[in-house]
Amino acid sequence: MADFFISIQIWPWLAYLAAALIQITLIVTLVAAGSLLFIWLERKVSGRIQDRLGPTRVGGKFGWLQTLADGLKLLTKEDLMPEGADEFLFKIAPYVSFCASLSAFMAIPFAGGEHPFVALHLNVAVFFILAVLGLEVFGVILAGYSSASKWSLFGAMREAAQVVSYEVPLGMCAVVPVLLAGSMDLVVIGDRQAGSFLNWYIFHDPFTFVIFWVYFTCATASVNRAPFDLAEAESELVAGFHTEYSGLRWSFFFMAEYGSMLAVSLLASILFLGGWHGPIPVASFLGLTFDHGFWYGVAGNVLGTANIIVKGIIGVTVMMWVRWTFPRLRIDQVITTCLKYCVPIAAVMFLGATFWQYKWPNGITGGQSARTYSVREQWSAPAVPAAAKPAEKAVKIEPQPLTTAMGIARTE
Amino acid sequence: MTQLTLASILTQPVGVSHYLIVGAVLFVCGALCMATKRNALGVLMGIELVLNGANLNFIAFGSPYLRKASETMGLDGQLMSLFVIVLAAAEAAVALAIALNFYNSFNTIDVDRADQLQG
Amino acid sequence: MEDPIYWPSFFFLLFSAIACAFAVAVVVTPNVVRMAFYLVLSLAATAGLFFLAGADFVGAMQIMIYVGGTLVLLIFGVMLTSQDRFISMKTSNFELGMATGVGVCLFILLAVAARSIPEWHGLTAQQVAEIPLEPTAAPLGMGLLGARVDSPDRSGYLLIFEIISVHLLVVLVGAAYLARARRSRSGFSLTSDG
Amino acid sequence: MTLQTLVNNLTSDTMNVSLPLFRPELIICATIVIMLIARIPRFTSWLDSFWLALLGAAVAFYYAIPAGGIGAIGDVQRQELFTGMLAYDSLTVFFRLFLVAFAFWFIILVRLTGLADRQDGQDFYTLLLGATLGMCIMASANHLMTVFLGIEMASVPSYVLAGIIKGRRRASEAALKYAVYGAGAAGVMLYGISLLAGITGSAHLPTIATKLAAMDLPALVAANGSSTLMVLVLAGLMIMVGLAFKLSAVPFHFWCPDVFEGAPAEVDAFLSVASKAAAMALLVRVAFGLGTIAPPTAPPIAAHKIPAVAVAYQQPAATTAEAPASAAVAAQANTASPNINTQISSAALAPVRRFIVLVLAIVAAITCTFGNLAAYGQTNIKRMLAYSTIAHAGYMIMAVAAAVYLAGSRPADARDAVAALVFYLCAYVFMNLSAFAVVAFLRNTLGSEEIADYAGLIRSAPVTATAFTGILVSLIGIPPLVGFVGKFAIFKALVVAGGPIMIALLAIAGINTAISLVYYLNVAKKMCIDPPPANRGTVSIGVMPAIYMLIVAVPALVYGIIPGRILEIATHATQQLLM
Repeated sequence: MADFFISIQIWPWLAYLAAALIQITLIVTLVAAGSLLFIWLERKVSGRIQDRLGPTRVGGKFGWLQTLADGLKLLTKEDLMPEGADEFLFKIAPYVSFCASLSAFMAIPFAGGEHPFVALHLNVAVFFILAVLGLEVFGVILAGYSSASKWSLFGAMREAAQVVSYEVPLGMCAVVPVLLAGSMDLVVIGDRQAGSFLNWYIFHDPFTFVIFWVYFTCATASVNRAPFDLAEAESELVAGFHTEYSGLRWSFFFMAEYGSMLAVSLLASILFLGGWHGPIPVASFLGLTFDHGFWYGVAGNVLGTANIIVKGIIGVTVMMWVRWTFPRLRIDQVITTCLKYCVPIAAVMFLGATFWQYKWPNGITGGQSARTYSVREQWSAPAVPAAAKPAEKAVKIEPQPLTTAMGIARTE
Repeated sequence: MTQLTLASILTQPVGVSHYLIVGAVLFVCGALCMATKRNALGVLMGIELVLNGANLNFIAFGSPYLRKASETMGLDGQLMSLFVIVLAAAEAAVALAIALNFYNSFNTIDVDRADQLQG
Repeated sequence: MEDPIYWPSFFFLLFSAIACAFAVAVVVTPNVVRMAFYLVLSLAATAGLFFLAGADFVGAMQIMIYVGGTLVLLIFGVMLTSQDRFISMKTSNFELGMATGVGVCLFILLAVAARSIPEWHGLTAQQVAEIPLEPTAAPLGMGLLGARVDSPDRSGYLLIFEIISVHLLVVLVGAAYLARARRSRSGFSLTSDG
Repeated sequence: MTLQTLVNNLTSDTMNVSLPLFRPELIICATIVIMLIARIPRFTSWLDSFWLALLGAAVAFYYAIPAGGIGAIGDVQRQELFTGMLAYDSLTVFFRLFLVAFAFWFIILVRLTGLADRQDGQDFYTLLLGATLGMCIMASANHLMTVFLGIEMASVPSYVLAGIIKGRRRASEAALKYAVYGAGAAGVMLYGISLLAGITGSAHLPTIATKLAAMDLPALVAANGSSTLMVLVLAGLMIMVGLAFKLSAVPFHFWCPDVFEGAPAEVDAFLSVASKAAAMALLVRVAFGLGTIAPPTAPPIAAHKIPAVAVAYQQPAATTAEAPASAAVAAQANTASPNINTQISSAALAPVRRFIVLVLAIVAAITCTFGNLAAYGQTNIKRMLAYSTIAHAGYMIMAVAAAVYLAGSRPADARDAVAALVFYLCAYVFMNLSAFAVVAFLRNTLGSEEIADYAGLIRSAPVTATAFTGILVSLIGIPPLVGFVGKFAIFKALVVAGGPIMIALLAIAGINTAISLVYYLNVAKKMCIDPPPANRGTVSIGVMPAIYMLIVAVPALVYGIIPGRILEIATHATQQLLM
């Protein structure tokens, strides 16, 4: 986007700033509007599951303004802080959580192609997102510790143990699509799954099918959702780490939670569910690709963005469904699930997927041969003398150091 | 030496030496932490800072963007810092287990109270 | 249009200021949890510096393993061992002063050394722009498997990559041993504790 | 070179050269994993993991023996394994045999004393083998990363070993001190490594040496106040901090007495022998790696070093107009590689050697003197032996100083100096392993580790007391025992080296030997002359422990009288050290 601003002849720094501001606005809006929607959705889903209607009064038929009304109520609430709390940490904790959850969206692409819709096109986006989402735990820990309440502290301790454990299987699961695509760039991973839904990595082979569910379980645990919501287990710990929070600070934790739910769902849909590619390649039928022209591509990308957001919402809805269906696990069961089930299953499936990729690199349908992009092939290209080899060949793995990606380097 | 002025830093790319100075700050802070903190976990945090100072050096020496045409460490820098991160994690895990063990015996984590053995 | 400010340097200053300021804060604060929090910020800013130097994979790993793993572990330890609500242990002023003196001397030495070697000074913006962009993750992966695509004459890291897994296994066994509940030993007499 | 050839070379090099020569370490790794897996089906309930560990060590020892048997250590060809990460030469082979054999005997010891019983044995052996693995890597390190990795791999399990007795206050304190100081020293060392690697642009020790030689150091020294020199000195000193910690050299010795007192005596034996031997080997590697040009490697590896300018990966860069710095750098590194360019004389490295010798000499002199003086007032036998360990480290560092001093001018004599060190280490095994074994056995029967409680031991346990007295005499270095031969070899190396520094070291070593007489003989006197306390019952360490003690202690006498065999091995072991 910055290139576009530069092309209309303004100062580079202003161009970058403008591009950054637009992207920030879009992301913040998405997360904020998203959590408004999700809170409403959660109430509706839980209501239906419990055989009641959920909110109906505020804002017409579906009660869709209920969350906004709640938000206003939260804003007007008194900001309480327990006596004996560590003031600085208590105040900063919600923002830490919120920032971590929001930063993950920086690197999530919403559409691919030549001009991907992504704020920060990173070479190592998969691990960047997992890493940044992992930072959310600090907010929880600090909140729990600084509240000077034993319930909060218990919640924080559980959270720390849980998140550190679940990061291991989560990473192992995320490695599988990386392996299949031969890149850690989410744009590349998403675009490898173009075409029909048969090309999605979840259907690549039986191992990836299993590992998708492992990923979903671990992701649910890592964002602290039921049945893994031990940090806030309201039946035992009052409200866990946010027992002592009220008003706006409390709502920041809430937004962080819904933000990271959406983030892991989006990540799941990029890694396994084809990302911005629909089950049927409608966009390419209509000719909405960058091959036909810039604006055609943009139109296709807008379609893709809608696609991936729908997938993300579906993922979040499933998490809600799970929350209101399953009983909460005990802390030892949570750790057992991670160490005795998720890790071994993920490890075996990883090996299996590796083997499958080695044996049948074209996938189960054979339909991926045209798009297969394996590191192996690229690296072991036949020996061509240095000069004769076309230059584009080796640069295929999009080099994208952050300096340019952040839009701050190289005044071209 | 004139390059140290703020204006010149803002208009020119930084070099290895700037990174080294940041690394030196981290190193010295870590060393101070190790020397002055009485909490065993505080000492461990000091060690993490020292390791990070070294890591920053490795990254700076390996980066092609930061120094004149003389030889960089190439990928050696990144690879070594990667391993250092992993080794630091392993070391922290063991040190933490030992610290908890110490706490179980002494009911404190104050290293100055570790005076059963006169060095 | 000409841009007077070189932005990567601006971000370098920003990140390094955060890293250094919080590193100093780690030393100064007596509260252990705050120390950990400042350390998190300092190390995260260091990861930002890694990104700026073109080491994006290492930066991501720094956040993931160091900040997200090691430091959570440390804070976990702090919480397990805190008897008082907010443990803070103050060092004596004399000790702190002396250590600071030595530390400042050391820093000056290191800083002078860093500044005085001409090869370590930066390039011009023009030269930086001319350096071809190269991906980092794939060559790093090849390096871990032993093939150095950046310069074939250098050593590959296959051995370390593999043997470090054995090391991690041993270390985990050791940590698990220490963390396990104590049991009485039979037939093993020890001197009494003083 | 294209990527294909690069990968092919790597594969053939790894499969045909590196892995076969790395077999002992691989077997140790396999043993660790098997011990872990054996626990899952409760296999260990009917098979003690002791046997697994012992078998693993024995097999590793078998594979560590070079093709022509132990006597043929000298025939081993110097090679670089894993593309330069490890050096494989006669010294590597020797230290591998040494460490694995020590692990073997040590496993039997902990079994006999009951430290590693059926339930916890598996963890203990895992940690022990893991540390041994790290020490093997230390002994063959050829790259700054392997230096650091080896130290970490050897240290971190040792921290746990020091605190292996849970719930005992002193043990947990020892472990905490060891871990905190150890990690701090490693951090400082890493910072030094980063500076050294940064200024030379490489982390491969022989390449660093050639780079240093190319820097024209004598001119820099003459210029006086060069900043490059300052960085080098800083880096060298910081690396020395890490090494000194592992060597328990003054001023980084303070952990040693505390850890030795807090940890069980068996673990002390491990720390004082294996850990020290590995640290000595690493010191030799680093000092010789930086101070001399590495001798040429055997052909199989050299053949792989095909000159290469552009790799497939760099082709786009190479084809574009601006000549990429990295390709030029690669070419430059290639020509500077020691295999191609051996004519760089090691005279250019004289300043490096001078620096190393100076640092080592000062450290050695202080370490030796301090260890001996501090050992005086000790009442706890483990503390006393800890200070004795420090003092012995001083003697051994002297040998390294002499070797580096001689390395430039008289390679043969330098080799002899290292051979003296190797012999000393061999003697040291017999002395220290048996000393700590006796302490452990006596602790099990007497329930005490105080020197005062050993009074009159000769009457209730004559064999043990006699053996212990013999070991103490050997530690002093009095003739018919092996300690004398070792000390004599080192003194001889110092004399051969000549020069004021070496002669001063010789004098200090001589005075120290005289000092050490007192505190060793004090213990002997307590045991043999003082009357036993009235209330002591029978003191019997048991039959198996007695046999074990004799097996490890008797060689101290035998090899003292006929040292030829070990001397021969030591000479062979150091054969390929210099050009």
